Amino acid sequence: MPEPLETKKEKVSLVERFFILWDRIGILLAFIVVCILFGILTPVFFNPLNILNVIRQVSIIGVIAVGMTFVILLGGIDLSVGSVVAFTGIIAAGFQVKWGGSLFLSIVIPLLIGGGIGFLNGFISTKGGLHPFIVTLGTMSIFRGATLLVAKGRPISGMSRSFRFIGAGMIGPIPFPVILFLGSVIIAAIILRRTVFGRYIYAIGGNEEAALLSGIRVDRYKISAFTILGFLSALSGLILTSRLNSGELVAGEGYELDVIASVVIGGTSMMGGEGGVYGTLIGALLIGVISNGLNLLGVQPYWQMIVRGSIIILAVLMDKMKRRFRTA
Amino acid sequence: MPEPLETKKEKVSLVERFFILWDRIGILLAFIVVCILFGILTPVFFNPLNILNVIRQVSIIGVIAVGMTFVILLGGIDLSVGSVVAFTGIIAAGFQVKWGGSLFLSIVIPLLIGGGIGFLNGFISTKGGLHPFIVTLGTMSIFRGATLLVAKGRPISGMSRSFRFIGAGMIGPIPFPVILFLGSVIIAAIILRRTVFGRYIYAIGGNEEAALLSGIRVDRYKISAFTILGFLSALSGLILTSRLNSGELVAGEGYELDVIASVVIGGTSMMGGEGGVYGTLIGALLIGVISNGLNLLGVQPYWQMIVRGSIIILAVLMDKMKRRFRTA
Amino acid sequence: MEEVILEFDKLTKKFPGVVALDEVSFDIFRGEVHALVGENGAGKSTLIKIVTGVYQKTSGEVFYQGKSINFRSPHDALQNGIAAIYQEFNLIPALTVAENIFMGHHFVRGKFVDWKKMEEEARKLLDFLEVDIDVNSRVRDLGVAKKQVIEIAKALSHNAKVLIMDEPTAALAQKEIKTLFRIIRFLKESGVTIIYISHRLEEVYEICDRVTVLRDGKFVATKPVKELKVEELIRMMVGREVGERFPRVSHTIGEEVLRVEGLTRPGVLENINISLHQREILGIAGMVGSGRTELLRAIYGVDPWEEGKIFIRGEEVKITSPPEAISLGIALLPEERKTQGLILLLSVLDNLGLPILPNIANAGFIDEDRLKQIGEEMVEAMNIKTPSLYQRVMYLSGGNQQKVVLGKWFARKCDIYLFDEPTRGIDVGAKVEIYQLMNRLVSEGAAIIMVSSELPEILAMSDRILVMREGKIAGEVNREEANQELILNLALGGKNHYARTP
Amino acid sequence: AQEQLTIGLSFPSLSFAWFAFLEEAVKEKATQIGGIEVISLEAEDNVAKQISIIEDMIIRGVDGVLLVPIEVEAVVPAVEALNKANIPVVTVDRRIKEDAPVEVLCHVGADNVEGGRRAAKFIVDELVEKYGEPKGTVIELTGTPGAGPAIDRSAGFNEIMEQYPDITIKAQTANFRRDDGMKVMEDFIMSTPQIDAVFGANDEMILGAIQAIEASGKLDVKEVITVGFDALPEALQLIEEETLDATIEQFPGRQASTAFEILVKYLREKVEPENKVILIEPAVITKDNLYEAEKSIQ
Ligand SMILES: Nc1ncnc2c1ncn2[C@@H]1O[C@H](COP(=O)(O)OP(=O)(O)OP(=O)(O)O)[C@@H](O)[C@H]1O
Ligand SMILES: Nc1ncnc2c1ncn2[C@@H]1O[C@H](COP(=O)(O)OP(=O)(O)OP(=O)(O)O)[C@@H](O)[C@H]1O
Ligand SMILES: [Mg+2]
Ligand SMILES: [Mg+2]
Repeated sequence: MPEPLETKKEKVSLVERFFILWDRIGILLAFIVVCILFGILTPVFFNPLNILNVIRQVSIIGVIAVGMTFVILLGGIDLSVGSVVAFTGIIAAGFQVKWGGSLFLSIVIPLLIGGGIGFLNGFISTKGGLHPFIVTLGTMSIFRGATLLVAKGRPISGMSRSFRFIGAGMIGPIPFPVILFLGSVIIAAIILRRTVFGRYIYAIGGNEEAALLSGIRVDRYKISAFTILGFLSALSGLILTSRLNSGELVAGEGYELDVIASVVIGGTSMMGGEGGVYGTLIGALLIGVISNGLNLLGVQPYWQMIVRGSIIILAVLMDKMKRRFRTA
Repeated sequence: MPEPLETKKEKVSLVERFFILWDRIGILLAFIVVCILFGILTPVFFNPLNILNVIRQVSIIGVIAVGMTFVILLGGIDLSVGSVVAFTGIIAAGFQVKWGGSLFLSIVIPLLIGGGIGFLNGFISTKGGLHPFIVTLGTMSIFRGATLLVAKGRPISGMSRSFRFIGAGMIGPIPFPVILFLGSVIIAAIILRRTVFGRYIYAIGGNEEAALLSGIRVDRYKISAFTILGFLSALSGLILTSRLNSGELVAGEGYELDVIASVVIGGTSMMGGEGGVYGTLIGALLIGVISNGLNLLGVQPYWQMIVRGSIIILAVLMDKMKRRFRTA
Repeated sequence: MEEVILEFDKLTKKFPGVVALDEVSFDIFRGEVHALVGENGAGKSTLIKIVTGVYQKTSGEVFYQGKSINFRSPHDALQNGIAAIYQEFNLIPALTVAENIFMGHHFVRGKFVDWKKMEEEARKLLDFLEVDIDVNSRVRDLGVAKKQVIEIAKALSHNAKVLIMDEPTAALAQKEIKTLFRIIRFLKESGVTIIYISHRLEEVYEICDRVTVLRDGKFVATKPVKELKVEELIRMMVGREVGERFPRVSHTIGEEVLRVEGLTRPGVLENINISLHQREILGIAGMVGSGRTELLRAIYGVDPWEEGKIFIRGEEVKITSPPEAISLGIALLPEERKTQGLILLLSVLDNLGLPILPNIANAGFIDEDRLKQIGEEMVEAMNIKTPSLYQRVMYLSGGNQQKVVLGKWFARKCDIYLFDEPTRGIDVGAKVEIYQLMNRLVSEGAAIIMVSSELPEILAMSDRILVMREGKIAGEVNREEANQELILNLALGGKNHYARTP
Repeated sequence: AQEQLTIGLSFPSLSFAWFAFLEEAVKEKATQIGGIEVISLEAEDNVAKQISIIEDMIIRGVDGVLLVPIEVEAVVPAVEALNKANIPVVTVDRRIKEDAPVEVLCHVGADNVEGGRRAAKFIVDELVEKYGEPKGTVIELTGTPGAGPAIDRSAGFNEIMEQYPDITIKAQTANFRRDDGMKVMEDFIMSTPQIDAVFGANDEMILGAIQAIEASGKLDVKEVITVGFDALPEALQLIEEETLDATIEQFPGRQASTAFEILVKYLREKVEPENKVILIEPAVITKDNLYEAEKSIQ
């Protein structure tokens, strides 16, 4: 999406800026409404502690969703993220506990592996001409199996104090995962909006053939996007493993749906070419807030599922409505 | 996909027919190779009993995949199928066991509900202008919750003899679910290839705007496709409930992935407009055969995951390769 | 007294930031061929899309056969006997020609599609249009011209009372246009009303009875064609005097920059030899499907070819992808703007910047000011009508979109430009500007290959003309000796030019 | 008047009936005692989600937490947080890792490893009865790979079985699901000529397997030794009908209500439990001792 905010470079008032943002991040309105509702129903919701709490909870999915934004903008998809979380988590735990690795190794190696798996996904799907759905369905299964194999079917626990900082540490009052998450959102936003790489992601997602004819090395960018996603999935794996103080075998199962949902709720088109990472931030927060709010309210499990599903649909509908009113 | 088979209407020899089929159903070659491999590794694989066994196992996913073919051909997607399976299964079981319903009611009402949920998915996504991914993500959650609510957290078991025929009955040597599955494949194939409805599905999936400008009432067809899918998901729910002799709460969890995979492996494009239901048949069989073969071989669970993922990727790659050779 | 079939009364259509139609009032008689002309972005396509229910009007009225209408969808319009050929293709690439022609009203027997009947009828229609297209081939395998013919057949298949044609000839060559006109006359005889939009004013004079001029969304005038001189018509459209239609400046040809030797792609291209020099415009003429597009794509590395050699500035090169071609200083302007030329979702600025981004970036970061400056220059130079640089190109009029595709490559300096139908859909005034830009490129040392189906353009702008036929170079004509007959003769080869060697 | 209490109950998933019983037992107990609001939240079998739920409970300010951990180790950070917030926690069914540096008021549970052992012993005894010696082919349907109970039950089961070299174990996962249990069993029936016994690491899987056996026309359910786990009403019903031979009962209701009582007592009367760990012995339920089962069909 073109970014009127930055590119116009004319002075815009704060109010205007807000409205531009509002427009760009469609779901914002719905998000605010949901928050206000929860705030009314259960005052503790707006407690700063709770707010940090929610963002921290969201960060595990959120970090991956940032990477998924790149891939979906390209018109792709990645189902293997959950398996990458588990696999890199186990590797990190392994280096921490079993293979006597240093803090450095148990962070760097999982990140490299994550990036490597992402690269593989991108490489097979572009060079083999396969839809990433199939390729990542395959790697999803492969790396879930690999996780169990490496761990010999048992979780690996007992991380070092320093490693635990990644998921459980605080910088001042702010949990470290929150910093990682928001940091990756900001970096991704800058990449998408200000760099050639980012612009080409939009171009390829918008019309691959035209992008190719314009001289863009489409394959290279696609592979890069998958690599970024793999890397961020590994980062999420580190956060999770560190938070749980344990490399879990079932970690990340079903994450792909939550992650893709965050991106799509945030307004990025499944067809590619449209959207952005701020939307993803709101999308991920919305999902997190719904579940947090319902927990605070003590809504019964069955009803939680029903309410959650309904809020998601209503929220995106509201976004659409708003747009309709505006253009009318 | 245009159907040279039908349209040419000249006499074609059996051999030619086979090659045409081969070409249309790309994955066929890979499927045959996988089957032969398993046949060599474990002779019992080609036992007619085992073959019927596999098809029967596949039929639960397969029936849904037939419906999903319509939706994916339109460029849509449906994540709620698993929840529909569970919900309609519980309703059927409820009518069988608790609410003293007749065989008739416990079949017809779930089918109507399934169709209704499908209609709802289609209606909200077309009229609300929302991507079906989000809408069905919502209904997936809603009807999973509704299932638990209706069943109060317990499976409902103890079906009548006649109801059990749906999933466990035999007609001659052929299990009834197999007949339902293959029957729905054939009907769907006829609809897709020979009726106006089917042709419009391809047209809309191929270029929605063009279809609209050609005077096709796009929304109507989209809603119908979702309704068909909902109906077939309910049929699958009936088969499963009948086979298990129990309405299960976790029934259908994760089915969406297997179902979509069957369709996509079968060569239907995620972008819509290209593919067909025979491909889906092969895709579903391939997935079923892999798991059956690995079980027969007694491959360990961890390795199964790794091998299954690899075979899926290799199979679709092989399909691509074959096409490359042919056009070269 | 003529009977009015369609009447527009203060018809207004507003898009965010744009008034596309501003209280337009005029009427159309039953059985006439009514031309609708105006600059790019004047509102022609918008007007017809309101008639067919694609857009909803903002205010005003449309009367059809005396009744006020407000169709909600093209379906309604078709039901009421109004069919249209839209400016952009609306075909389903994966389906066959026959199916595309009868899309939306398949023949059925009982519950099932009657393929045989449909193919037969499709074949009849195509015969009527005098083209040889296999009704069972898929639309995606066809070139632009054939697609255009399919669109025409599709519109004819409805037996409509009112047939609207938005630039039906933009992609057609002489021969097909002749056939089209014959058909239009035939339809007119049988009482069909035709609304005809075109930027080729000769056509308006040849086929139309009355002409309505729009400018900036406003009605200018409706006149019988006979009472209107071309100069006057152009002045009404553009609002000013347009100088020479083909402003050519002569330039001294330099050394050879591109040589193609024996390029062959079985069934498509056969033994092509080309030599292109600095400061030269090489025109390529030919009939539909003669392989001109394929030739440009082969040079650019999009499609693979089997035999032959390509030399750039004397050195043999192997180009296997567009990025490689670009790094060698070659640019291609593809023939289909919507699918090959533009990223519709992106803004005008982003599209214009696409090929040049790496050149104006520091460490990967885009120099936004520089980009904006280039964008403004291009919009100015090409006279692109857009509310802002940040408007998505999907909301521009067809002609303005084409200008963006052109601007994309004008913005980036290349040595060799391959232009495939560069002025497709561009209005008279803007064409002149584009020719001037081409002149400037050439005078700065570039070389251009221009494929065009518009013979006057080829004749006026080229230094040399190659004529292609059935994938071969049928002949080369010098600028001095070139004329319509000679080129047509070469292109047709004296026999049925559609016959393709199997 | 009694102090009004809010107690949080966090457990893995409501999609499994076993937990539904557990939840029900807690709620019954709560009404029985009176003045207590129970907030029960399921974690959809997702460890990270369970931690989030406990965090949310802390924020909401519950007085005590009844916790059924999804995983022994991974839930430790959440318990740490509870300790920090001074909220007492009682673990039920599954124990958190023993040397973890956290305070748990009490653990009430059964031992999955022991349950696995007992199932194995039962099968061995039956095989001996059948053949006169411990031999034969036994199918083990294991739970979701990597899940805690799956690991423990299989570990206990195999610990015993390893002692008998003449018993062949063929294991495959059926993900704790009935449909997978049926499917995997169907494949075993194809590949394995002689099947003497089947152990399902939960009742769902064994119930599915029984459907497969019944439909096969090759094996007789009454002949094959079948053992499940969890003592669901359906399983008990089948034991009654002699289709299923045994299931392992871990008394979810007793566990839950005991744990709940301990927690409430501590909160209301500041009474610490006498034992930090209360283990309820898993029982092998067969037709002979059906009455021992909690949900037995009276
Ligand atoms: N969907 C839309 N949204 C916003 N603006 C639009 C839209 N469609 C057209 N416009 C604007 O309306 C004006 C009229 O466009 P229209 O397509 O009718 O022009 P035209 O006369 O057909 O031009 P051309 O000769 O280039 O095809 C243009 O300025 C165009 O940018
Ligand atoms: N992908 C393809 N598969 C099969 N045939 C093709 C394919 N692309 C083009 N052709 C055929 O190759 C021939 C050359 O087409 P091309 O588009 O190059 O012609 P052209 O001279 O540019 O004419 P125009 O663009 O005006 O149609 C045409 O007959 C076309 O149908
Ligand atoms: Mg137009
Ligand atoms: Mg061409």
